[in-house]
Amino acid sequence: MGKLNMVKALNLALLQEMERDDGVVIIGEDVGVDGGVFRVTEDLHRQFGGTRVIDSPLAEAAIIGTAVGMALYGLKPICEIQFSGFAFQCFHQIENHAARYRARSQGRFHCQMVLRMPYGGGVRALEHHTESEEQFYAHIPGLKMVIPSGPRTARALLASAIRDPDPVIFFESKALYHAAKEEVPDEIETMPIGRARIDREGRDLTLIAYGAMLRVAREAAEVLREEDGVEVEVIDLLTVSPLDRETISASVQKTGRAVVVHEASRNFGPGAEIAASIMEGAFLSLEAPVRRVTAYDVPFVGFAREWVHIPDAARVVSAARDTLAY
Amino acid sequence: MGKLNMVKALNLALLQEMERDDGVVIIGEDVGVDGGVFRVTEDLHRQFGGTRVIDSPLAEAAIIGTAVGMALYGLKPICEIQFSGFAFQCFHQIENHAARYRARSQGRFHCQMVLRMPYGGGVRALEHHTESEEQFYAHIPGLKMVIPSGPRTARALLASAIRDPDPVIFFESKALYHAAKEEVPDEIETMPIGRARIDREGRDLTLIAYGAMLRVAREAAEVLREEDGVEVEVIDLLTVSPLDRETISASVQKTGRAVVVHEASRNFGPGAEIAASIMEGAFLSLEAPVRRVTAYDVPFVGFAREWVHIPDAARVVSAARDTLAY
Amino acid sequence: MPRTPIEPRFKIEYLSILDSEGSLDTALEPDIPPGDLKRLYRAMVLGRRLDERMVRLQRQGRIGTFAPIKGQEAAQIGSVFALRRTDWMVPSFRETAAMLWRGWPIEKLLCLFAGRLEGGQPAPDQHDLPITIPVATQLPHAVGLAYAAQYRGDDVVVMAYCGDGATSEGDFHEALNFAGVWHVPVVFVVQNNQWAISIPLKKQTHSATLAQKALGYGFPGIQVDGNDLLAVYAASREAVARARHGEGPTLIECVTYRLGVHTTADDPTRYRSDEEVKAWERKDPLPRARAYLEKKNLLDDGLEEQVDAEIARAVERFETMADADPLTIFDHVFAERPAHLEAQRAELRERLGADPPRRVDEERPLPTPMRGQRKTSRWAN
Amino acid sequence: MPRTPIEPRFKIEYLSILDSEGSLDTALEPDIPPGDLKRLYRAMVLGRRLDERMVRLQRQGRIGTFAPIKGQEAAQIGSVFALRRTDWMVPSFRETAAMLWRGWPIEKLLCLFAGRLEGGQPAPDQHDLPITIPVATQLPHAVGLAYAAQYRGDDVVVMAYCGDGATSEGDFHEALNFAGVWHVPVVFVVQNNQWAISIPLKKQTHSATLAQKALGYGFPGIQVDGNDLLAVYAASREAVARARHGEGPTLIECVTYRLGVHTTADDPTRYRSDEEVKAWERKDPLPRARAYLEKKNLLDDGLEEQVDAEIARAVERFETMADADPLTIFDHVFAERPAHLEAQRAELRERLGADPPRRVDEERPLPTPMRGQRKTSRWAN
Ligand SMILES: Cc1ncc(C[n+]2csc(CCOP(=O)(O)OP(=O)(O)O)c2C)c(N)n1
Ligand SMILES: Cc1ncc(C[n+]2csc(CCOP(=O)(O)OP(=O)(O)O)c2C)c(N)n1
Ligand SMILES: [Mg+2]
Ligand SMILES: [Mg+2]
Repeated sequence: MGKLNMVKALNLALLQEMERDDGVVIIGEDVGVDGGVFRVTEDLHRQFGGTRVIDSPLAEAAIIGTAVGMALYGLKPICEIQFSGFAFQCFHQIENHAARYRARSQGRFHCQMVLRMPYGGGVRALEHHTESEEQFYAHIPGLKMVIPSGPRTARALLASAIRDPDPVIFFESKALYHAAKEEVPDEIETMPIGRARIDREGRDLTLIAYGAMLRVAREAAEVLREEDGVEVEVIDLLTVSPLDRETISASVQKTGRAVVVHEASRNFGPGAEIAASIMEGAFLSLEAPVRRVTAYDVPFVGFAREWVHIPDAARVVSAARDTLAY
Repeated sequence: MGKLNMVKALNLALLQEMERDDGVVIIGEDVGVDGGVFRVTEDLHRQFGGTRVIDSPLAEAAIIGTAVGMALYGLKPICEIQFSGFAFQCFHQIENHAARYRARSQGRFHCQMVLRMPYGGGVRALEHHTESEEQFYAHIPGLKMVIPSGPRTARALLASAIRDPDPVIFFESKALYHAAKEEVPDEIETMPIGRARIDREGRDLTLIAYGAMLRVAREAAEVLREEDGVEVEVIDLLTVSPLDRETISASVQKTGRAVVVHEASRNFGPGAEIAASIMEGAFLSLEAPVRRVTAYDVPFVGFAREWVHIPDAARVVSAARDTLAY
Repeated sequence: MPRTPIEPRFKIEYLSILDSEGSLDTALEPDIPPGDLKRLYRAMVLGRRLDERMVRLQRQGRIGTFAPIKGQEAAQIGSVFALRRTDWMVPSFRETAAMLWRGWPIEKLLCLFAGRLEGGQPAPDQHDLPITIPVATQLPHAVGLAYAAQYRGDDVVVMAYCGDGATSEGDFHEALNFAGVWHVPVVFVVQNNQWAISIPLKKQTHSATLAQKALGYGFPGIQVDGNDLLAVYAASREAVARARHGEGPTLIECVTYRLGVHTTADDPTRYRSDEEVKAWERKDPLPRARAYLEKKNLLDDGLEEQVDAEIARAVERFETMADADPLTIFDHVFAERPAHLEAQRAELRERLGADPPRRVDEERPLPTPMRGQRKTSRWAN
Repeated sequence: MPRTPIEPRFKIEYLSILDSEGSLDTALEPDIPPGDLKRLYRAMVLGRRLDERMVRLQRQGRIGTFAPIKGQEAAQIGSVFALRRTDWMVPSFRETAAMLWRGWPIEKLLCLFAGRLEGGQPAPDQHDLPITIPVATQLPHAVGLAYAAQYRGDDVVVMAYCGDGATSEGDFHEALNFAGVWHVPVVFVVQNNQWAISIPLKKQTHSATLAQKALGYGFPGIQVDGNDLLAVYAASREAVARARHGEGPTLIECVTYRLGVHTTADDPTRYRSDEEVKAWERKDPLPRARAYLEKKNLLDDGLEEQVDAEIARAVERFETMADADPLTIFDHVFAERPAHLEAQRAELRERLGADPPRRVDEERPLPTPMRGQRKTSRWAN
């Protein structure tokens, strides 16, 4: 056991899966010699060489497109898109192909591949470096969409994603990369994809969050306990799609109230599906409408104003109080 | 007044707006000499010439990207993407640029442009010719997403979209192109974007639909009236985003029950936002959870099985009955 | 203003062996065994006859939109012949003849064009990708396959097809650039049939040839007479050999012509002249190959009838093939069905129980065709 | 196998006028008036000095991630000088020097790199696009601008910048292809600085030059010594004149080098050698231009100090600039604010009322930098 930050934890998963299975290859911009702009692939190029850790030309569609070809051949490519804001360049390869090859070939082929991308705010960089685009992937049939909330879940879920026979979009919160260290076991650890985790039990209100927003939800839960004496149940989604409706519904059947927190913008965003599925799964228990605490529906705000844009604990607390007072 | 099908109605809007404003240009694959694969741009090349009705090379990203440049210069390009299934090729130009230039330049530039695309089932063609991708656009801040339901709304909304100073994604249902004729006035007609229309009044249940699903909703409403004696209110959304929450909420406050119908797949689809916003706007009136009748969450089914995949009146009726019996 | 030319300078070459007048450059004539020549010609005839049959099936509503290959038989058969069965073939959507050569059963293709998922499934031992509709998007897959083969040390060459229009897409560029950098065993066959639906080549690119596009990626490009079976084969054989021997990718531009409609939903009389089509009909690859075989005394009597009978049997098999259970739409979304699909499947099963599955073609009104679908003149004669 | 070469054959030329040893090809020397030469050199110095200052500001947390231009001053200033004010300039994200030349106030750029939306707003009469982050995506915009100018009959040339890495993107290809087909007045300036973050040119493309990529689009490409102000200007002037006279697009490859970090978040010692950097430092465009001016007796005393003072004043203006009201994030989403944004704005207003806006840099902890951001050695010395 060692205490690792999320970058190191992800790196460990990559290393161990590459040692386990020589079909696992890494491809992306600057993932090789440079070790990735966030250093998630650090040292792997040295250990496994440039044919397994491939420094690609600057072209996202070809990164995903060639990885699809590799997967069809039986390799298990892990693609890094440098920032999630640049993944629209390869969106057609994802939607037209990675997500469909199993259906198109009626099972003769499939795309066992992982698409890793840093997402969300927190690096003081320009446009396209703070967005949170999980919604786009969650809506595509044939894809799985995973967002870990810390070093340990990141490591275990990445290992599972690599072994998953279906294409997995794997979002890594930039804000979490170095935010905290956690104990991460030396031996390989996996975690089921498609399953949410109760992060904190409570009976008064359910807070649903994922990625960097888990911290925000936890903080809000603490404030609500201390200041309002309210026991909040916090769900760490971990997999956005397929959504673990069961865990969410069971919680809201108990609490009767729910608030969803995400960094994506609100309109037609992931919170809508979560809210709709709560309505479907816990209608008779609902004491108040499900509230959504999200980024605003504006294209971008500049990093100097991220702090008003991205949800913080105060906003969550206020939404929770409204929900409790409903 | 003449009776026109949707193709002719759209063609009329294009013609009249081009006559009105020489900044309006058309660009796309086969939109010129051929008049578009669905003939929506028929005859315009002959009338306005190849520099205004531009037969482009086969490259969606450059169609949208050059149109963005034209819009920045002050032209008002109307882009045709041959099928909505091929718009992911230009998704980065839409999300990274068309939707953002106003914000990025703080109002110095904006993209007055329309992106027309045929969507949905109904042409017995292969993969990527039956999908319904409105959700992807509805989630992007800075875009408007419009889907007319027949010749008259198509014509009026297209004229409005062309005059709208912001980028508008304009979906045209392939199934509606030749489905029916409607009286369409000779003189120019516009229609406000962002406003839904009560297509049929009722007090027992609200059906929300758009595009080709309006017909399905109407049919279902008729069956429910005849067989169940239920008065259904049918809302024709017309604009998916910005969503006309007010009209929807007002209706559900009255009826207490709602069913949403769309051709898009369900998971994280447009029905989720509609359902969530009903919960937000009419929570205390809701007698039953909002139900969604949608395509299934599978990548594609082949046109021979479209009929099981795309909602029909029977499915809507059955969902409505469940909702009424809740 | 004088400047220093960069050496080496570039050139692009054109290859023709058997021209439309029937003159043969015997110095270049590839040595193809008689049996193979017969198979090749038969495959071209099969491509042509099936094409015609499929257009009729489409007109009758028995299959959906379909892209005929008429005129491109030499480009397809001449190139695909250079592959081994263990090599990979990556088609676009207009390679029926090449796909048949690779072993796709006719009835499976019919099934695909009839809008049934089953038609997209290659046999377990077939190294072929299913057809790809989004133009040029299959090219990076070919490069990835070639990379993977090279990674695994397998003796495999990948041949990928696309059209002239496809060369404008970003994916074409990115795929060729990756292929150049990675130096992988891939051969790109561009069937330059002069048109991308209604867009003629000169509106597609200002480049004098498509072959010269290879210059930007640092590997060879060659232009061949795409209606000349021998030239296509000679260039393909060389490119495949180079690829197999670790000498990297090649771009082959086959100059050919789409004699028919773009698809059954297209009306080419709107955008091109009869004279143009007639001029290209004189370069038809089929009579040219036929004359070549005739001279060699390799023409079998009754070939057309044989081929037609083969097609008829396949159509029969297609027509009597049981429709797959609609519930199978949920079978290949993921390796395992998640809860929401299980629920949707249950819902559909219930629906179907109440109102059991029917053949859609029989009982449902035909949906609206794309306009032009029925008024095409070219295929009427 | 003998084949017919297609005529005309292709060649790509290389242009150098003032080399790194200081030798000047007087036959090619462009005739630049002394006043302009002084302005050009001053702009290069300003680019260099501001760069250094911005890296310091970033290190101090006063601005965010920033891409220095050190080494690319000649490529930028030599090219942009060929434009008129009424022409359009389309930058990528590493054209600070060229942007300053075009009239962007220094404080506005600082504001942009400080993560404030106001920094992206060009002046009303400025024919410049704001910087574009997604690599190569600005190139189709340039082609569209040029098309629109041509459509309107305006006497306008568009100059668009990108890097060597950008040439791999699909958008590069599609933009150049459209430009070729449309024959529009656009000049593409590729600053080939040898690296795309850690990817060297040889991993980026197997093409021997980037200039030859133009061959695939049917318009001229030329390679120039990008550290040679005179060569860059001569090639740009010619390309702009050609564009202005309806002779279509040109691709100019400026062979240059990024002497500094990719961005302030990058550590180039991880991927390239000191020797390589040193070798390129000997080709630094700045001393080369300086020596040229010196010979012509055009060097002003105290230029560096003047420039530094200008920068200092701009930094001062930047630092005292009032933060825009956070509510302005809702101002330029649409021409008119729809209901949902009105509601979100009201919510934010209420939040801010309860807890009024503060300067984020003062009161919020600095977020995690991308790794490498603080341990870069190159800029330390
Ligand atoms: C990305 C994409 N855009 C548009 C289409 C619609 N479309 C189908 S075929 C075609 C023309 C293709 O031309 P070409 O590449 O020359 O191939 P050909 O049809 O001539 O064989 C177009 C525009 C498509 N299938 N995919
Ligand atoms: C589409 C896209 N992918 C990735 C990135 C991340 N990125 C920023 S700059 C850069 C390298 C650019 O290289 P080059 O084009 O040579 O320009 P240079 O940085 O050398 O000026 C990368 C990969 C991006 N900004 N956009
Ligand atoms: Mg073609
Ligand atoms: Mg570079």
